[in-house]
Amino acid sequence: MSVTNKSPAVLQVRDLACERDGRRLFEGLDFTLGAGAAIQVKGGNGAGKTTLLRTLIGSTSDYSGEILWRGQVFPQGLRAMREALLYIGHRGGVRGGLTPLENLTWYGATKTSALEALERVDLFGFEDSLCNSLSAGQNRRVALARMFLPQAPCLWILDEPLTALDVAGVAALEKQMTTHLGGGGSLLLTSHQPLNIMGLNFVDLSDCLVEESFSDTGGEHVFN
Amino acid sequence: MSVTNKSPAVLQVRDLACERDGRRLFEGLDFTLGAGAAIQVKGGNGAGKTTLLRTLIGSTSDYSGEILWRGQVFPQGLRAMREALLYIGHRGGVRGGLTPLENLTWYGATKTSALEALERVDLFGFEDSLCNSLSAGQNRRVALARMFLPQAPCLWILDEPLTALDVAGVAALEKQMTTHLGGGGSLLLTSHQPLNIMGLNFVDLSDCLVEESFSDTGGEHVFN
Amino acid sequence: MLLALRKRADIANPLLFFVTVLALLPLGVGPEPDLLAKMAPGMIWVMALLATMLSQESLFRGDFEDGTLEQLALLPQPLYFAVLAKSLVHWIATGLPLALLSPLLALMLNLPTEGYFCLFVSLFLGTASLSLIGAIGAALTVALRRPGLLLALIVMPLYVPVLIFGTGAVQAAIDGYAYSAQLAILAALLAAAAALAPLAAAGAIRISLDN
Amino acid sequence: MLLALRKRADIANPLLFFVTVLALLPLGVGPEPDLLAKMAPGMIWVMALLATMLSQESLFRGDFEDGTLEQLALLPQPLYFAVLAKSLVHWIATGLPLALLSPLLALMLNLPTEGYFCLFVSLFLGTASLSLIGAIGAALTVALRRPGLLLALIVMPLYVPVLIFGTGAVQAAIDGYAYSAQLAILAALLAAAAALAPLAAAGAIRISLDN
Amino acid sequence: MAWQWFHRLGSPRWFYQKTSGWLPWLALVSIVLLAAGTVWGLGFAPEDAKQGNSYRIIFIHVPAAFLALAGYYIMAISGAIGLIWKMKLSFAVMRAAAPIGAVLTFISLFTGAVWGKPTWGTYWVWDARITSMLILLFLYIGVMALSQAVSREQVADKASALLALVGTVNIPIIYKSVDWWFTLHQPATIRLTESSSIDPSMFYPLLIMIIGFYCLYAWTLLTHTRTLLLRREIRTQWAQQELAGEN
Amino acid sequence: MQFQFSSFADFLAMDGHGIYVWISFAVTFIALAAMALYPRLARRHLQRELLNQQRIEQRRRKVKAQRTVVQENA
Ligand code: HEM
Ligand SMILES: Nc1ncnc2c1ncn2[C@@H]1O[C@H](COP(=O)(O)OP(=O)(O)OP(=O)(O)O)[C@@H](O)[C@H]1O
Ligand SMILES: Nc1ncnc2c1ncn2[C@@H]1O[C@H](COP(=O)(O)OP(=O)(O)OP(=O)(O)O)[C@@H](O)[C@H]1O
Ligand SMILES: [Mg+2]
Ligand SMILES: [Mg+2]
Repeated sequence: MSVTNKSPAVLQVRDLACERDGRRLFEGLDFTLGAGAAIQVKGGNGAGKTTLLRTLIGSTSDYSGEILWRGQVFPQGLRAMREALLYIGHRGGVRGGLTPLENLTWYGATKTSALEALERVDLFGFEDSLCNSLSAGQNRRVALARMFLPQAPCLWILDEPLTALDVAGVAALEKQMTTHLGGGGSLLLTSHQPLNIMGLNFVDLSDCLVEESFSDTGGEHVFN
Repeated sequence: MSVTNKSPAVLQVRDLACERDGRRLFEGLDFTLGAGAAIQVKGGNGAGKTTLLRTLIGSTSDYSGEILWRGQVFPQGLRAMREALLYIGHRGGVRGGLTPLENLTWYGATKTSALEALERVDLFGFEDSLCNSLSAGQNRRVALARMFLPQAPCLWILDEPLTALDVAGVAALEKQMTTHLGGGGSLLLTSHQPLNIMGLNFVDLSDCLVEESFSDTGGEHVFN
Repeated sequence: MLLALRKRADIANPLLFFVTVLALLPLGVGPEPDLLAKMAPGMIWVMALLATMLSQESLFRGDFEDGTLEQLALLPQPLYFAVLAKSLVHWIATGLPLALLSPLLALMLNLPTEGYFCLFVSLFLGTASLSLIGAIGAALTVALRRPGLLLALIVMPLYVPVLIFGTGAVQAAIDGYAYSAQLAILAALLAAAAALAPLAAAGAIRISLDN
Repeated sequence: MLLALRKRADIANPLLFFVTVLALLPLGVGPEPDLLAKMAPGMIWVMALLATMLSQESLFRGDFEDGTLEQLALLPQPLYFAVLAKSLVHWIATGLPLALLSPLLALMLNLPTEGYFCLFVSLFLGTASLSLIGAIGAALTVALRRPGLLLALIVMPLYVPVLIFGTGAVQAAIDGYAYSAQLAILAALLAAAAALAPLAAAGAIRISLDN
Repeated sequence: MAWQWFHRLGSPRWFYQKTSGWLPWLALVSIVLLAAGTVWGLGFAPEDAKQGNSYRIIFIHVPAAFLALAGYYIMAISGAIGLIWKMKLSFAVMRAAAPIGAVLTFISLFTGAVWGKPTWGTYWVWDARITSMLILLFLYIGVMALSQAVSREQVADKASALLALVGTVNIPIIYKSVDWWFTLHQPATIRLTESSSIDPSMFYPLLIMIIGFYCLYAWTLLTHTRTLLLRREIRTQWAQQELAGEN
Repeated sequence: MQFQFSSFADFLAMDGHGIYVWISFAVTFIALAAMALYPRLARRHLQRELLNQQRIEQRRRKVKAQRTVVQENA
């Protein structure tokens, strides 16, 4: 129940509950994400993972409970958190009418750093083709290339980043995530595949469905 | 080189080559898919898996080489093959404005069989919500429910069916695929995840890129 | 295919569009009844054309985006009938209500009463052709990311004959001439469009899908 | 944001649409120069309105579908400026060329020469307001699957004041009266729209995204 | 034998190399004809009794109008050949014909409009011929816009060929209906002078100009097609050699 | 056949119709010339593009070679 202050809490969630269409997706959700820590949100299809992430980034204000960014409650803390946020959702935020290079510069990258990031996601040689004509996995890689830019924000929230990626892509991503965590960044992601990241913690949404049993599911998780 | 006639060849591919944007994706591709056989097409992102599948179902006529359906060359054989085809691509063919039930009946299913199929992909209780408001994995499940309809066609061509599915969903799918194969059906799919299906064969597109070395990559693969 | 009809909004929207734009016209042109009456057939027709075209943009778009169009193209049955059915539904949702509403609009724009019946029949026949012809344009532009006004550019010239004979018929009726010839031509155009347009549109869909 | 300008087709299309529809009008109404001249200001304005509205449908749609709109909304900067920039680009791509082209159209429709300058200025000011106002509608309908005519319904009534003062100015100019009052009102409308419309559109975007 | 020829014609490389020889001659002939026709028409043909000197515009107006129409059929036919026999070359011809046709249509519209001022007192009248010409321009532009909007070349080819074909069906209908629409509303107060009544002294320069325009059209179509072919075959050896060999 | 105008000024004026005739001819020939010259420009552009492409290709090959060397060393 008490936060071990090894590292400062970055994002805290207290007694969060969401419902959609009158159906409770999860409730009594408590966890704390520290600097340098990673959490994988688990749960079957339709468990509410995407809903949770979208709630955390402030895209939905349709929840009960508290979300805190560095101790500041939402929505006051929202602005500060957005400045430190990198969110990549189901839809990658890649414009089909632009080239990968243009897509990255649209996100504020300089040309050299964008080229370097593209090279690191193995899109060298495709930087000038339209994203429309790239394959599903290549498009995903363009979206994920934002993680490879220098000065990436400190909180990464990723919704199923591994979709459509091949084995080499997954490995490269895991490596980059580990680097990010090592540099004091935080990571919150969903995935149906197991991830090979040191010190990964789990939040399972199926534990937070207090429909039949009314017992609390065991206090607060703190991940540092 | 000679086809072992344990079971009749259903789909044959001879010396197939595709290029996009002037880049050779693969060439000299040879394989035979028999009844009751399954092939997983492998290859990294952008290797040309989707392109291969779309060529096989006749959506693109932009290839060189031969494709045969039960011994009949394309495009003559195309019509017959379409009658026996179930194709589910990256985009699932699920209408967001309809409910899962309506989606399935649109594909010609009766109401009872559609309900049963939906139950088997664990969408019981969602049959009357709009697909727009379902989660990514649930939408995928609606698309895949077509595999659970009675009188499913005999050739299944699936492009990354496992995307967005949770572990239970993958297991259910594998079981259904095995049943299908046991009934004499054929299966051609792509996936970046390993699949647990008896007697699965592989075609690797990265072997078929004869760019540096001009050697043939080793005769014909026959999968029965 | 008839699921499109489920949405009542789809029917009401073109109608409302039609009425709003026609209501704007007097605002733009000025309220003189004579002037309005002279313009009426032409204006009603041009607006019918715009309403058809605008609503047609999304004819195949949704199906394309969720992959159902691809599935349709994979069916062993020819695409011809699917397109024909889609156009029919589109007409029932757009052109037919416009035709039914036309007397009211004619009233609003001071059209002489002789023109009412002819306006109705010509719209009835003409909008069906428009739906069919427009399907070609919709099929050609379905895979584009920003079809916007390109569809208009493609389809407008193809609409011209229908427009000319449609307004011609109404004008003749107002002036007291026989107008059966024009209506017959409209019917002939419709027959030709029903035979050929779905064919062209089906071809266009296959081309659009092959990217 | 100015990447939108990269595509030349995006600029050419509204222009072409403008010209095409205006070419259809005489086909519908008949070629008499006097009649055409009387309708001209109203018609040009109504068409400007339609062209703006139609091209606006895709203003946020592409961004919404590929998720960039969501990313924009996540930026710490207020959405206001993004919307303002988008509207500006849209106006440069649509309204401005229309205004520049207006003398040619006026010529084709036999508008008296006194009206040319006023037509140009009023279109110049008015289309900018239209772009800004339309952004609200586009933002509201972005999450819908078939916005088509719904957008028209939402936006049309908001366009009415611009239309009235725009055509009023041109009419006054043709009739030889002073038209600076109308132009001043148009300018005032533009100022108000620039201040308020992006605000409303930004709110609408957040609502649309929160589904 | 015939088939072999047909297929060889479909080969871009063969076409490219075959046509290189014709180009200078075509260019020469068209320049000579156009220069002769222009000088004759502007300076030496007699003045028209009714229209005065403004009629001299006919020497460019009519040839341009002829070719604008003919160009559309050339475009549509080559598009159809491309669709049926899947010939790369004829798609290239179609794509090349669209802008050329649009320019010729524009010329005929522009010269017609300018001619209208002295003869009819106005630049623009919604006359049947003029209107149908305007719509022809839109058809051309539609084909061009569509082919530019589609990103993959093969798809763009087929899509614009289909549109061109559909447009062909429509052209006669438009022509007829516009004609008919005009005469219905008001009697034709403006008559284009009949070409049969034209005096030989005006007819010969006109004929020279028409032939000159045809030659120029052929030459332009060839050069545009050749450039398009080079662009498409840029990855092949022969195209790179051709490109390098220039200048 | 003879020259129809008494002076060059007359030739230019053409009884007041000169402006129409000359504008028509000028616009026509400008348009035709642009149309005729366009392929030349396009070709020049293509040549430049080709050179660029070849340069990129070379760079790509170099990077690939470097990478395989690194992999073999590792
Ligand atoms: C924008 C205005 C105009 C357009 C678009 C236009 C269009 C055309 C077209 C398409 C043709 C060729 C018809 C055919 O192939 O049979 C033509 C021929 C002709 N035009 Fe025009 N025209 C215009 C204005 C004028 C004017 C103002 C005059 C002179 C009073 C004129 C005189 C002629 C003549 C004499 C011919 C030759 C007729 C023949 O040989 O059949 N045109 N025009
Ligand atoms: N329409 C197109 N135009 C141009 N190039 C294309 C087009 N479609 C595909 N390509 C190219 O073909 C290559 C193969 O694409 P494809 O979608 O077949 O890959 P894939 O093997 O399915 O990859 P993934 O695992 O990412 O789905 C890509 O590099 C892409 O750039
Ligand atoms: N806009 C909405 N309207 C109504 N219900 C919704 C809406 N969005 C989501 N839901 C419901 O909320 C549930 C959770 O959806 P969510 O997308 O969060 O699932 P998920 O855990 O991300 O699943 P997946 O693993 O498939 O991505 C779903 O059952 C869905 O029906
Ligand atoms: Mg999800
Ligand atoms: Mg793929």
